[in-house]
Amino acid sequence: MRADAGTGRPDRRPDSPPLVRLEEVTKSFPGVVANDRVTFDVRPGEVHALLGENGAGKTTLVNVLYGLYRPDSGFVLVRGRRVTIRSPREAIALGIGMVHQHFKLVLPHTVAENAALGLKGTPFWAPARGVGRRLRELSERYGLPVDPDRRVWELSAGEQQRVEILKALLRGAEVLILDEPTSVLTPQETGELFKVLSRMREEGHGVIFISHKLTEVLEVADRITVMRRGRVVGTVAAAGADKPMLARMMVGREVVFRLTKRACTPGDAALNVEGIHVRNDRGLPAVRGVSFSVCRGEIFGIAGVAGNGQRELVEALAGLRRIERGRVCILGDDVTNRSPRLLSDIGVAHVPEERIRMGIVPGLSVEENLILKRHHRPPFCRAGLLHPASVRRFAQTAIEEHGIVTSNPKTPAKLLSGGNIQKLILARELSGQPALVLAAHPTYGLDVGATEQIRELLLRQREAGAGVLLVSEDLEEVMELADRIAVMFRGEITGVVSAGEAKREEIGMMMAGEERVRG
Amino acid sequence: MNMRKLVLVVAALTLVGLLGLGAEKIKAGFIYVGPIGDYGWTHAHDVARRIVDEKYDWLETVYIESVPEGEVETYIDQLVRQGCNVIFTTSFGFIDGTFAAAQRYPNVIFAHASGFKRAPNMATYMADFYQVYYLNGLMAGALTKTGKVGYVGAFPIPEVKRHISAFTIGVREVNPTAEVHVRWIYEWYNPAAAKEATEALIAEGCDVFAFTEDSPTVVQVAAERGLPSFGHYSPMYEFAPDYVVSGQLVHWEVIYDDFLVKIHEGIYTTRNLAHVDYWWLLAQGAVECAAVPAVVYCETACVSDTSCACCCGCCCEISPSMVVNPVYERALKDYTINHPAFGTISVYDLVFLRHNQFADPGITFDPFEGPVYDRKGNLVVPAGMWMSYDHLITMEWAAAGVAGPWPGEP
Amino acid sequence: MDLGWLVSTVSRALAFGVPLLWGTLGEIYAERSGVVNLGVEGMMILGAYAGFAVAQTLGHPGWGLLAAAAVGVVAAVWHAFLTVTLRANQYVSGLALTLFGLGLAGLLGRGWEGRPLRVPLGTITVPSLAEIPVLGPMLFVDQTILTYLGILLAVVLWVVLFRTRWGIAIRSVGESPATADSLGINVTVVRYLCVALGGLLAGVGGGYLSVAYRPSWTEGMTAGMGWIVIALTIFASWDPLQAIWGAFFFGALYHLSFRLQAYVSPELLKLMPYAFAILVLAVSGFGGARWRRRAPGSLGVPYVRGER
Amino acid sequence: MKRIGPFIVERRLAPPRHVVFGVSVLAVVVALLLAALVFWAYGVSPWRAYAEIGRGTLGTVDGLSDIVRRAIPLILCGVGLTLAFRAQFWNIGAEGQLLAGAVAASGVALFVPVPDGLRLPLMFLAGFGAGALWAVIPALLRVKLQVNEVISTLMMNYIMAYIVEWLVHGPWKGPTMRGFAYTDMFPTAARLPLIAGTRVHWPTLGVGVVAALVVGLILSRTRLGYEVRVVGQSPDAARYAGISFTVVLSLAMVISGGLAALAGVGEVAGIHWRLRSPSHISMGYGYTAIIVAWLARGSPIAAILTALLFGLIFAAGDLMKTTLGLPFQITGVFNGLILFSLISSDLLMYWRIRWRRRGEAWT
Repeated sequence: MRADAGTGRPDRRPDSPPLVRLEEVTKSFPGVVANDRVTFDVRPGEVHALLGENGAGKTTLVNVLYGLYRPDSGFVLVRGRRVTIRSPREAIALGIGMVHQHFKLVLPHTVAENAALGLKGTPFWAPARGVGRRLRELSERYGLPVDPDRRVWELSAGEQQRVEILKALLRGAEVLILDEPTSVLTPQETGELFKVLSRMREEGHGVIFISHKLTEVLEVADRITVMRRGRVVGTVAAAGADKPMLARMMVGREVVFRLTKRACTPGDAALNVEGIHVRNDRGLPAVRGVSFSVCRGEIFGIAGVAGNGQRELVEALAGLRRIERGRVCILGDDVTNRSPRLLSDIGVAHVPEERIRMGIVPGLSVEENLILKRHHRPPFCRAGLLHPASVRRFAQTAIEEHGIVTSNPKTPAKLLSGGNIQKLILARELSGQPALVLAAHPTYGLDVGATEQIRELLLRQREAGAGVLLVSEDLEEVMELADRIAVMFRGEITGVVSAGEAKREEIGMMMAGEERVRG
Repeated sequence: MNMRKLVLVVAALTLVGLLGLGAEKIKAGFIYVGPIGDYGWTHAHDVARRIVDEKYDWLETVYIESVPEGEVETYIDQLVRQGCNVIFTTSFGFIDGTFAAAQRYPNVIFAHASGFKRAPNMATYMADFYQVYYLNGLMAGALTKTGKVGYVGAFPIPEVKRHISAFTIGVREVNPTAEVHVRWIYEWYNPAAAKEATEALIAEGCDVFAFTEDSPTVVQVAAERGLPSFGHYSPMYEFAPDYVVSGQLVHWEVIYDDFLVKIHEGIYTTRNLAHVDYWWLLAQGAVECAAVPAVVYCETACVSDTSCACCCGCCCEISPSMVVNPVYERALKDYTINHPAFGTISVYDLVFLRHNQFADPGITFDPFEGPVYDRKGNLVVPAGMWMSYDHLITMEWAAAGVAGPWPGEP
Repeated sequence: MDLGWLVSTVSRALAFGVPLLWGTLGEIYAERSGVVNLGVEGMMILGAYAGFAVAQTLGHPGWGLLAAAAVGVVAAVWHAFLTVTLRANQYVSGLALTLFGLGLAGLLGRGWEGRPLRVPLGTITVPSLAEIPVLGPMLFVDQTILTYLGILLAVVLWVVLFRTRWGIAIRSVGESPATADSLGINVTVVRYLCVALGGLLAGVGGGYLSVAYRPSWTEGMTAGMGWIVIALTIFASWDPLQAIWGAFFFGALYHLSFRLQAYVSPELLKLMPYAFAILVLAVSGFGGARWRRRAPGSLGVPYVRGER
Repeated sequence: MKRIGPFIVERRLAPPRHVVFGVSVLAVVVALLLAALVFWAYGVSPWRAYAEIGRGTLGTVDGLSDIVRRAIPLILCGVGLTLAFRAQFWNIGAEGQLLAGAVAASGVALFVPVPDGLRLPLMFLAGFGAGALWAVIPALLRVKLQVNEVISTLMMNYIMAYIVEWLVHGPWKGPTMRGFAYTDMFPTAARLPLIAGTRVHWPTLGVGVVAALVVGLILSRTRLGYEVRVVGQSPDAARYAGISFTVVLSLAMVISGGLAALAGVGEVAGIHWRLRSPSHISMGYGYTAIIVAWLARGSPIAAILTALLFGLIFAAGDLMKTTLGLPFQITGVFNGLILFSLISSDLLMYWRIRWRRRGEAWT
């Protein structure tokens, strides 16, 4: 095992030869060049951050390194030798490990079984037992506590990430790629991860750290490479970099997220939630006794690390998930466990978290998607028959108003770009004066322009008197848009603060479940 | 004027047609419900077809196998188009289609096996086994030690019920306390079901077997356990030479021969068949009680698979039929009963005595000679009476001594 | 009720359950790797045909079973090619395989129809164990070697699936092929192998019918067993050990449909396995997510690398 | 994107209609070529075989009428299946639903006292109802208890076949059938009229064509059709839009099963005039209809054409048996081959092959 060999002095000389080097790598997909002549390397004993917005091509680049994609041109050098990496198996053999953004874990299996999967040198019989022993050794050495016999689906996101890191170490990874590792972690867990990373640095590993969060990158990295639209903007030493500089490189212009936001004039309650309990897909309690209210003309933000019950909460409020106990009132009416259709009919708009899987019907046309929620009501449907002319008229207006870029209203929705799909969903949901907007991660994965446009739209709804429930992992976004902020942790609301007096640290503690603030 | 001329021409043509039919070649089409490779009904018809085909120069035959019952008319159309002037349809289910086709093709002769609808150009024919089953029953009654005889039936239809009751009457005649246990497989041809049904009967203690099903399954399964059985339809002796006691064999060629020759000779025409109904039994030689058939046509290159198997190269000698397997001769001769009509008699002798009564053209005995009681105790045939043909072909009751399910029992 | 009933029912259940058991074990492996193969009926009938034809020609049942296995593998690899390589719809491909298999076997088997096999696979009596009262005649008499091999195989396959490296790979491919792929497991190869194993076992199951259970060739002799296998796979929760008793339970049902004819309408008894399959599925649908017998996570879904 | 020699192979997200059509035709042609191999292996010249088939089926009135007669049940079952398949509900149970229709129609024909004029309409109505009822069970099992519909519909085919067996052997056995397992003949008022000189029961044919048009309209122009498409394409979006799976799948299956059942009504009232053993009522029409619907790519109108194609294959199978002396099993082989080449061609539709442009890189 290579990890065992590297117990000598950590090698931190900046001029030591790189462990891996990607040279002039180009990779394109139909209609988009994801990587355009990208050169990137990582040396032993350093954390090299890859910074960029969503869609900048970071993940594609490391997928090339990990053998998931073949580059169209360019090549990869490992320890100075030119190699062709055809599959992850070959990448692993070359000492490259990767922790994907979406963990590659087999949920019903145990930790040890996951670790043993595809691992060279595991015993044929009872592989889990042998691997379990090695797992314990490694977790002690790197400070990654995890029980090998537990089923992965029982673990928290942080623990699952540890399993992924252990899997890579077990395979003798000298280079570890971490794709957006902190997106699922609480600030506290992030701190622990950073400790592990410095341990790895000391042991002589090279770490590629992918992120779009400036603070983290500055905190953990030795060098930072910034990517934008498939190209490398530049590589800088972390010691000499600061936030504005990185942000400029990342976005290509000065970033001023200054939304004109008038003072909040809260009206009557749009939504009242009283002590609701909801289970997740596995039947375990996910939302435990949550109560809050959202007024008309107010944006109520819910911050928190993903997987703490936000998804279940939103789905329950949209009528998609059964509420076991508690009560939900919208505009004063008890609508607990009413159907999604009834909720939509009384004015609940829902911008779902998974926009392609849930928000649109990929094979149906743009205009058909625009009437998804109201296809059963006049003017679109009378006596069971659809009315194509009204559909067309409505679609044309919506397409123009929201600037949805499509060649034709009959185009299948799946051919639209991500931003346009989200615009389509908002155009549909926000038409007809909703009383309550449930927006789950509305700007996730969108480019800056679309993000701004969508935030604008939400603010307009607030001004028009709708209550907006905004769930986002992006703390900046929540702090910027919301009038009040609640933090969810393990299915409970750990506290509610008003946006004006909120401090990052305080919210961070709440996200870790540390402190309860009455608000 | 014109009209009359037309009528005359048509009449003349019809006459020529009818005469021509008598003198010229006959092309006979056979429509089978199953594959010719089964070991029962369709196979037997096809063997018979080949025999008559070989025998007569003036006869040409074609066949179509595995015809679904609802599709028979389509195939009749095609056969007529190919020039067939005699068509045999060999399944009861073809009854409606054949009858309809007979109306549509008045110049074609039809014969339908096992049915009851006739027309001037449509006859019916059947070779029936109930006498043979009775003879087998006599032997089975003598051979059972447990007093339980097993019977695997295909479908609970009158034909099979008649056979089972005749068989049971035979069993009871020599063994008044024995029972015949019946299991149905609801298929004419399903070896797996036949096997499982036999196993079920064995598990119930049956030690002699008879059946109505188109495969030698029952014979083989019984033989594996060392139990005797009776073959059905085709000679099954070779499958278990030590265990096939006797069996029921059919000779459709006897009926086909008679029918086709009579057409050839102009006796049967498209106008006089409304009352032609072959119901041929032992006396006419259409069926036979034997483990191995008597006649083997060997000069005609292997007409029967079975004869091929036993005398390859087709240098067969004509052997007498094996009515009773010699292995069981001793046992049957040793089993004597006190018979009300014949006094003390061995079952072996009784079998031949009855056989001769059936084979006598005058037929002096019938298995269902009254008094016959069904198993519920009702008198179904009064003392001294025989059953009418209509009663025979519609009988639903079970003779006393039958045990097991009997769907449709009155 | 006397012991005789029990003895004969269990004994017959073992004999009739063998093809179900072999077929089910194979289907479990195929489905564990994420590929539904509705072509079991087709593979079994082809196996039955090939088994009979070869055993009859070469005069030894062993060759017949080998041929049955080989033919099953060929048919299954064809299914794998369509569904794994060409990513065709697994349900339709399986149905096509069944249609094709039934047709082809019937076509090729015409010459063999009805003829009994010269040298069937004999039954064995396990020495000394057969002497045990009740249990002896119940379990150790009148069975072919395939009964015991099948049970042994079930145990071996269970161990392989849950206690070896290969098992982890197979289950991972069925649950989450992307994960397995990212760790260097060749998803295509694993699926091909598992589907091929499924074909091999289904072929042997079919071969058993024509070489041992009812040593003759009959068109359509599998008579819907392939579909019972599909139901059994679910019934057994994709677990080889549970397949043992599932197969023998359905075997017992078939036997009882003849035993109980006097008391229950035979059609009712014959439709029981089918109704029972639906019933079991429905009952396991009650009781919420935790109780549900889970199908492999990506069952029926073709794997495309890098597809998002 | 892949490069093969001078070609570029690219994925496409939505194949245009002409590509779908072209690829489907290509698939059938490939299947015919494969079948030619089977003919050849059987010692029959493929040319002769196809010529005979062409002459015997398309060349005569009898042949043509036979194609249409065989196509009638396929149209009805196939059209119903397109609807179910559009909802991604894998109804493999058309065979059982067809039999359910046959049973209900026979019940009305034989045992329900109604005026003669109403008898046939009532038979169709009862048949539709029975098929719908039989088909709605798997829909509800799937929605309420997550029972895989492929399994449940498949198993229900066998169950219905045994029910028919039971009826003809037991309670419905015809008194005039001398103990054989058939019901009595239907009274004349319960028999469908035929096109003169053929065995085409035209009312059922009419119902089939109308059904195709109506289902086509349902899919494109009604709320139900819209919801069926949403449910089929994206179950999550359907849930999100508040579409009731219970209602949509039940209605789709009511129509799908009802239409399959009408095919059964047509068979017993137009061809058999009685209820008989299930394997003789349907020549596996319910299963063949799966291929019909699959080849029609979810379009009920196209299903009429594909049903006629399979009517032709059935008729050709009959012909091969009589004129070419080929065994009947060849039809099954044929159908299997077509299905195989169809599903393999699916992938083809999603790839575009074009010449490599100058300047595009080699790898």
